[in-house]
Amino acid sequence: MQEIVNRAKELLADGTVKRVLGWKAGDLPYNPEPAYFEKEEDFEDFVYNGFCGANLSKYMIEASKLEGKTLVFLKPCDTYSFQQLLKEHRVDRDKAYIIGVGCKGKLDIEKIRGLGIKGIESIEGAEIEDEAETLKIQTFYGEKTCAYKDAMLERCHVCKGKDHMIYDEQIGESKETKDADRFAEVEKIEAMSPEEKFAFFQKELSKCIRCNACRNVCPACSCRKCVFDSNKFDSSQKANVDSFEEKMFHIIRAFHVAGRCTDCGECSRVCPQGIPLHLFNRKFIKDINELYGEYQAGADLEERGPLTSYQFDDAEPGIVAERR
Amino acid sequence: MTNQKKQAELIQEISGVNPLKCMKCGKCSASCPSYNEMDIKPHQFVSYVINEDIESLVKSKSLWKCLSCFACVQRCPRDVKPGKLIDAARQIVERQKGGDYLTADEIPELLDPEIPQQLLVSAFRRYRR
Amino acid sequence: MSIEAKEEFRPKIVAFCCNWCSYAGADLAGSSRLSYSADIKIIRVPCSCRVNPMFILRAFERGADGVIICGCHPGDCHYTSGNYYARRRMTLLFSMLDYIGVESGRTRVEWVSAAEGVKFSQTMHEFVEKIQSLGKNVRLEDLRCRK
Amino acid sequence: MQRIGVFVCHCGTNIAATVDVKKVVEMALHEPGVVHAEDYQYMCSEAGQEKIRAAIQEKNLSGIVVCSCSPRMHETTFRGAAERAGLNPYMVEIANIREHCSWIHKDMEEATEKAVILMRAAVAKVNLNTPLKPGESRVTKRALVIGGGIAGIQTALDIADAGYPVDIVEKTPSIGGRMSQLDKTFPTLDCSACILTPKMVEANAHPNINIYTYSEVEKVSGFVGDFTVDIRKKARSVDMSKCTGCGVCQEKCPSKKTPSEFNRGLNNRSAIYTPFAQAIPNVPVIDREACIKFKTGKCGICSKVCQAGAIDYEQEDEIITEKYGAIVVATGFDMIKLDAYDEYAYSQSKDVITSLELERIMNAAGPTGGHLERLSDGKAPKEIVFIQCVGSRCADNRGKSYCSKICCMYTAKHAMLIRDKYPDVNVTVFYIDVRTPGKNFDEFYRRAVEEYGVNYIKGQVGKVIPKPDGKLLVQGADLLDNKQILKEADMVVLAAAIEPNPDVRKIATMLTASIDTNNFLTEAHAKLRPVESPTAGVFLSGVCQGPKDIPETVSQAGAAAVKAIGLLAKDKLLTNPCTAHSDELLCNGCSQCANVCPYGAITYEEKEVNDHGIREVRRIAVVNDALCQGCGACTVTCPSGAMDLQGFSNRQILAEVDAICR
Repeated sequence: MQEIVNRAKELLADGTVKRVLGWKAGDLPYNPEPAYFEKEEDFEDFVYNGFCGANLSKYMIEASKLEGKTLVFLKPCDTYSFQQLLKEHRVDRDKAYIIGVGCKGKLDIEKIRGLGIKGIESIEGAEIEDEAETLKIQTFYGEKTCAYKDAMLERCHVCKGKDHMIYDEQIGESKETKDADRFAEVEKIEAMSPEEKFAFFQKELSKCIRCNACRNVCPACSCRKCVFDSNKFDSSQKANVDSFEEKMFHIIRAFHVAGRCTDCGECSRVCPQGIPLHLFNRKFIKDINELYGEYQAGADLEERGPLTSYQFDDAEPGIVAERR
Repeated sequence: MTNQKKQAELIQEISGVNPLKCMKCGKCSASCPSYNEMDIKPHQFVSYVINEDIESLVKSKSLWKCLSCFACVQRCPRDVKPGKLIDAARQIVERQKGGDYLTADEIPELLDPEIPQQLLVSAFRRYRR
Repeated sequence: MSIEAKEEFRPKIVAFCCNWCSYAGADLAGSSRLSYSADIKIIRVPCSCRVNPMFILRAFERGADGVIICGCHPGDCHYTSGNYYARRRMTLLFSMLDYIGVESGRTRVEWVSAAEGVKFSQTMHEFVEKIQSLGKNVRLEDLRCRK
Repeated sequence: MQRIGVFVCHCGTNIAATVDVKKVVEMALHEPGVVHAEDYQYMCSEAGQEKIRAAIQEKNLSGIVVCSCSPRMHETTFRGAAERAGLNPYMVEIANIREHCSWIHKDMEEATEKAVILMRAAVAKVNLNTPLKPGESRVTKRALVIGGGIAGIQTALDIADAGYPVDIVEKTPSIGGRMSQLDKTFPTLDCSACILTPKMVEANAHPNINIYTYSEVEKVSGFVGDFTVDIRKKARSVDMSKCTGCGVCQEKCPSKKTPSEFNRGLNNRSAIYTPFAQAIPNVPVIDREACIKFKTGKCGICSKVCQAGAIDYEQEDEIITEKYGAIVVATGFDMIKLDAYDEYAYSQSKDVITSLELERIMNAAGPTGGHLERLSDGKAPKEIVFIQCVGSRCADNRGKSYCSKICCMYTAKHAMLIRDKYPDVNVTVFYIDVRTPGKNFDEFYRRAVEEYGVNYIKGQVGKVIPKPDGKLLVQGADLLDNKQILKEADMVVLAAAIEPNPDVRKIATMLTASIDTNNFLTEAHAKLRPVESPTAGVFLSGVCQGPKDIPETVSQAGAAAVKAIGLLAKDKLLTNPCTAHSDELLCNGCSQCANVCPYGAITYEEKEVNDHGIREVRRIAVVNDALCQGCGACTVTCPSGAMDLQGFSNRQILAEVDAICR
């Protein structure tokens, strides 16, 4: 982490960048938050550890409007989002100085809690320099340990790889953390009967409180004004009355980001209700890969997205019924 | 499903070839070094598979005359690969015979260091069940 | 058994037809007096690519039991490529609806040319039968909008 | 709130027999916004239209719904009636209660119920209609033809004859194109130059035609009726106004080692050259890459020998900017490269040639003076083999998936010409299928077999093996006799596939004209609009649209010219007002809409917007009304809903959905 801080200070001092976009420590040991750093003293709060899951790409939309360059730290998976935004002209490459930072898998506090570890005071082993395989957690009830792997975010188990898609310089090593099949969960649902599927999603989605955290954090969901907030479809946001409303919201949201979603997993990470929202996006990604060929949003700047291109012999919509 | 039909489908599955893509240009037969030895000619393989007459194909001389040089595979303008079809037919025969001549464990002992690794691997790949 | 259950089920079906092929195909079905169920109501759109997933979800929300989209055959689009985009969009949307447990028979895409009055009538006939067999759309209906 | 009138037509008994029209009228009056409703025997009649006019004026209606036959039938009629009454024609909606209701249902109750729902949907829609006005744009009465082959020449001549000025832009130093390289043409065997040269001369002399040779289109902006085009006139190094075309410079030029493009590299040309003797304009260019003066600064012989003083080493590229109302693309084709077809030994033996090379060899002005001889040793061949479909009809990535269309016929021509001139030469053609649809085409092919004794063998050749003695061993198969053939040949001619000129991709991008995976330009409709590009004002002529022979090319060239003339004859263009519009406060500028627009109607502008007090410059999608055809593909691609389609807006369609599901 010190190397990152030193380099950031250097770039601030020599005027290469006007500000730094990174993470600062939160009030608890496990909730760092995205923040700007403009002066050397600001860096006291700077952190980069296992809990810095937040994808900073989306903040670059606003940062692109500011004067001067912004230094932004991007993990390998974040760079896909940045590149996708670049493709859509939402961020300005000339306004960004990208330092690709290493990542050895990010942690999910809910997973730790799920292991029955409560009353957390401090956590050791989440620092990025450690090659620690286990986390040492001080709690009110004494010291607990858990394997780093068991505390990782779902998305890190299906990691896209160690390579940064776009950067000005790189600091730190990354680790391959993929140990699961990206589409296993989707396949499980696909195998269910219609009744089971409906029950599953009704249960999950009934938890939705329409707080819009998923929408606000999503780098693809970056419309100036969401259709659910405008009068263009008579669909202005309102309190949910029944289960269909969230379904509509989440289906349309997933549809609007289909072909653009990099599968960064931020939606599921931030959902306060723990809804596995990535299951919607991944269903579309799986269908796209199977029907129109492998496609990874944000992996390049040129290729047309799967929903803005076509082949003469694409599958017919009837394939949905046939596949069942 | 008749046995013949099943075998025709199996041939397509093993070879990964869609015989319907053939436009009957005959470049395979023109390229074949064993042409004169064959009773069923390379360009005819396709119609035997389409007509599900696998029995004749399997009984033909051609089955064992094909050298697997794959000149036809390389030159076929329609990606039909007659060489792969006949190879698949051979595999069906081998599979029907059943019984492994060798198991994988026995190989190391018999291994002649002169045999190229690739040959072994491809042989296993081809004749595994 | 309630009284409602004895009533014959009359599904509500929305058909989006592109102006150049399918709407004309429906006109031909009409002028050829090829009857199909009155449960089908057609909305004219310039092209199948004009159909927004929002329209389909809204129809279900408001109590439609089935939605069918008709456009020109691939390769024949008046706007050259509209139906290709529609095809991808609808495939993905239908797949998603199926994924969340909506019966896949409630949605359909059919390519009907201006000359295919018979096909139009037959398709509508089949689709109504399918919806009849699936019964009322209870999964996706917004209860507030039911009369 | 709108003031809506509903007019229900009986259509004699066509509607009234199954739909209770009185009931529809009664129900209409309950609908929001409806202030007037009536029925009549025939709404489309004079009297019916008069009723509509009267109601609009008396009740001050702001929108009307006509419940009648299909809008495809009478929408224009009723729009006209509304307009005459002073109502905007786009405030009219039709509820189709005939084709979609009365004609297909027998039960009166059922049909009436449906008619009411269709009426409701139309009322709900018209409630959200807004008056629309067709835009107008002016037409520049000048056409541009890109490409100076037979397609481009014919199109230019036809447009020019109709009285409109035309510019031809040709990349090479002369017009003439592929046809000028041909020796004879099928199926009549007349000499290509004899029929082409007069056309070239005519184009050159035509007062309405202006030819830019050695020039390329560099930039295109604007839209139908009003294109602005930058043309780069490459430096010729010869003053066109002074040159007399005497040819002395070419004769004296010491640099004579550049392969001649015109003769397909079979012989060499000088650094200062005209591609061929009948070139138009008959003014040479200096190939600066080959010229000794440009390479070393020394030489200058051409300047010394030029009596007219036309040589100008200082000349620079010139950019000409011109406005056009219509653009015709006629970029033509080339033969595919045969590098991937090593089995035919094209790169190994000089005696394996393409059919276009054979054209040059057979031509009296060609590298061998028209004598059929082997390029390796100059000997007369006794045995010639033709191989068909080299790179055509290929499913692999070595060749092209399509049939090149012209090869069967030109091969029959070549075979016939050879047998005619050299009866002692044996000619064998290996074919997959012989495709001869066309007037007198099959007869032509049969003559090759029956009268000239050309030996046709069904079966593709597998391999051509050059032998040490200079002969070529052709290994083929006769599928009909079921035997393999080994044939010794002195010369092998490959019917290589044709492909669109590689430059066409660049041009298509500039014109936002769509292009298929084979680089052929896409037509607006495969059957009904085959010479128009989906991009308004752009027309297609010749092989750039798909493989064609000369007669087909010439007829398509004429058709493209007619379409262009039809456009240029107009003073103004009325544009369909049902176009897409982007809400600048909602637009993300993400470019997705432009990706799906088949017409290239969407561009992006950096525009200052005032979003509730926040002033900032944003990248905003802007739709060009003249180009937009109103398909709506962009509206669904737009995630924020910024893009909407006038006349079929999101809210209008949703209102219809709601009305139907009510």
